Amino acid sequence: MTTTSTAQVAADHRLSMDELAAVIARDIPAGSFVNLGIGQPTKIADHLPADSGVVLHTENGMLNMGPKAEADAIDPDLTNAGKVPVTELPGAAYFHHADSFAMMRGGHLDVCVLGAYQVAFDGDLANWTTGRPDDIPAVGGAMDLAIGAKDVYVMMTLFTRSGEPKLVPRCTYPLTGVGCVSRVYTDHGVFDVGPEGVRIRETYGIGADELAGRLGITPVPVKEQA
Amino acid sequence: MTTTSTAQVAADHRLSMDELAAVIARDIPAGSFVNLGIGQPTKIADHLPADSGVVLHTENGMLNMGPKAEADAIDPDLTNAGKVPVTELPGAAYFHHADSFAMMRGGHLDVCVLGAYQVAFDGDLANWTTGRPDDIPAVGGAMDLAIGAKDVYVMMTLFTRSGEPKLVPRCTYPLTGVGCVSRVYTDHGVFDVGPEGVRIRETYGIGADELAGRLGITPVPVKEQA
Amino acid sequence: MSRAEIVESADAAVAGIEDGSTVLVGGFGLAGMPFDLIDALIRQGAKDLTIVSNNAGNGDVGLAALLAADRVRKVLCSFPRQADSWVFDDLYRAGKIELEVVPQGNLAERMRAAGAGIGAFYCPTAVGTPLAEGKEVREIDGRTYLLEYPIKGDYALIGAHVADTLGNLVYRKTARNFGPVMATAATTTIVQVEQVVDAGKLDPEAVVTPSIYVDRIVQVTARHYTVQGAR
Amino acid sequence: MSRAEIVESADAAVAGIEDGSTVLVGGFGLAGMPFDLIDALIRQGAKDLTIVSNNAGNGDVGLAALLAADRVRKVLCSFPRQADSWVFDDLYRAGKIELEVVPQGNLAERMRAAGAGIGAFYCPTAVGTPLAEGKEVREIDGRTYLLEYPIKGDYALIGAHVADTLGNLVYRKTARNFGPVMATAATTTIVQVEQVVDAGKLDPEAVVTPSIYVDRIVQVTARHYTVQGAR
Repeated sequence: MTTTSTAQVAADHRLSMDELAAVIARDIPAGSFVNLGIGQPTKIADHLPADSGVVLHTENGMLNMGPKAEADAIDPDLTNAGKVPVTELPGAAYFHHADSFAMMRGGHLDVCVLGAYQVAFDGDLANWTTGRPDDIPAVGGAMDLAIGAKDVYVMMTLFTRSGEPKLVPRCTYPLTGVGCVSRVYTDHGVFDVGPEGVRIRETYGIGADELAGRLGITPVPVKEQA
Repeated sequence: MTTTSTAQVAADHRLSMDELAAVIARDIPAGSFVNLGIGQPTKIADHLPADSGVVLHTENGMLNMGPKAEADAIDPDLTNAGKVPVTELPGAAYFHHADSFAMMRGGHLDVCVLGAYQVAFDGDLANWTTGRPDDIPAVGGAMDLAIGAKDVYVMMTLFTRSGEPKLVPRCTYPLTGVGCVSRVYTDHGVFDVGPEGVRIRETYGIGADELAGRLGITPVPVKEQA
Repeated sequence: MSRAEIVESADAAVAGIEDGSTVLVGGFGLAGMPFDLIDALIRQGAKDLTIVSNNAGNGDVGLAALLAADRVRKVLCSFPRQADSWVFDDLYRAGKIELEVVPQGNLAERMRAAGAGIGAFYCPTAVGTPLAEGKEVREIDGRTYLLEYPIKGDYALIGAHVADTLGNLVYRKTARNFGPVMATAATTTIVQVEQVVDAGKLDPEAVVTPSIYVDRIVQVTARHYTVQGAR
Repeated sequence: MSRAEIVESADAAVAGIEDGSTVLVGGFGLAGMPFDLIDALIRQGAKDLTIVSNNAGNGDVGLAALLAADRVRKVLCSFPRQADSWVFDDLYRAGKIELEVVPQGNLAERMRAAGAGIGAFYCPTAVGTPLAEGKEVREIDGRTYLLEYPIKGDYALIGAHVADTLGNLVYRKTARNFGPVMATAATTTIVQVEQVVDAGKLDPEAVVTPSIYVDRIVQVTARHYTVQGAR
């Protein structure tokens, strides 16, 4: 039984990654401490309202990171986790790597947004290696981020270029973390995942039942949409 | 067989605690990082040559601690581990308690000098509680200091007021640390202790054989006196 | 945790602390002790508390006053017995308070572990001593260690020197002691400071406690005591 | 360890590093990487090294140059594969270098443990992943942890901003990264700085690495690279 018809069709088209970044920015509570993973999640910063009071953490040792640095503001001693030059905001603080990951592992970050190869309905995450023999394994801070933040969100396209779902019953790629993801933001819709299985929260340019069909899921009933 | 006759009679009288502090100060290598325990060991600081380059650590979060503060220099935010107001020297650094004890436990201090109730021939230390029922147990940093420094020296009178030796075959008081002491400085003489047993290094106002007799020890041969 | 709140009074800062809470209290002796927060906690009335602090009170002020007000069920500390710990001594000898003695470095490291998400750690301190009783022993690389577990607080009450409006903190000299560690180890961290400045006024390189660890801040007039009395 | 020595050249600073040493190398990408010390190490000639660093070299400078000079037997790092890690990639694919991938936070915490005298610790990171293989698993308070052991270096080569004549260090912005942790975890810590000042010139409240962790210091002219090349 699918009761996904209660999920809201929140947009009449599949979202671009920029539009999706705006959706995620909207869902991050004001005043949160947030880590935005390398790649697409970085875009979310551009959509946070100026008065959101959201404080960005970068795992290479900083709180209250500002936007990307341009031109003369580029300082090789000040980068984000993707090694991109960034800026500092008033009230910033620097700390070393052990302190930075203690902050993360200790559960002090409210939200972390990561990219993914695959997310399982129960919240398992695969985002660090394809496991292919020619793929040099490189984990960085992904496993620490996956288990550290109070809420781990994933931002990704819902399907691979060849049309395979990336939200899956069980990850086939090597895991980054077990049951760690709570929500998945995709171009086709937003999902809650976890021990109770997958629930469709809202959809973009597609009905919930059709989306459920494409994913081969029987979503659990949506109770109260936030 | 005792070969303690090779130990040097280094003074013609039993040393006062001040004289003993001077002896210990003499033995601390220049440039060492040193923690001086609460009580008598604090006196050692007064005997370190100005050019010794010895840096004092206090476990409540400071390196390069200066002498006791007097009058207007007293700052309630700046004390040593005995809660006595002290001063800071140029090149001081402050850190929190976890960092301070990491420094100690990690083996970065060269020398620590502690008082003791008893030291065993094999280097066991008892200096935190008599174990009597009316004695409120209080360990402070004693156990951390005992296992932390590269060399743990003890500074104490050799006999209790009632004449019992405090350098003993086996501690009868509750232990602070196992096999942790390397040298014992007393009013009657200096001893190396450790896995190879006790050796008399030098004596004050008493011959080595007589001293050995009073302690009931058969010291191992003294090889090379430093 | 979301942004730190700057409150108007020490009473507002300690509001809501429940009976039976575990409260981490900063300070080494009297240096760094959050006197205003403790006095407010006495007025607030929470009882049956477990207090984690280096000492068990000095003289009649701060933690000693909280103990004297009969609000504390148990003390975890490294060094209860001092020249001026008469309040604790009397309660302890009368069997009115529970005591768990923890070596000072373990107290700090166990709180750090709580703040850093470490499940437990092997520590060489206290091996072979009475304080090793009941602890798991393990040999690693030829050295013997004890397994030590985190100490987590429901609340931390600490003193710092200056806060900025975001909640970043700096301390003064050896009054820093346990504050930065306790701030990481409690669900709710409450700080008294001598001054609050605008965000951007503290050197980002010199912040000791980043704002993420701070929940409530109150500015108070500095009160200092030495172990021998008020000054 | 006794007082830090200020030496005249990067070559003097790295003198005596033996073949087969484990060398902790600071930096996150190129920020904080001790370029002058690495170049001197290449000239010095030590080989068969085990390198512990966050990355495995960027472009053709720093760590990448050391790898290209065929001095490294094994790399322990969190993130070898980057847009500009061609030197490592080629060596790895040719089977000419060993790789141990360690999650970034574990890399930092395991070095901290080495510096702090912790025998091992239970860490929640990597549970249930391929990187958990062979590690001891333990459940504590309902959560699953892996047992992680310290990573100790024979040498640490790090970059800092300013040193005082005693050896106290401060860093600059996110170039701080692994430097302070590595300084605690190595038998001999060698630091390149942009400036040496007299003891007393650094704010004691703002010292990040206390002098006790520093053995040799050399002042160099700042050289910076970004990941995309020199600038």
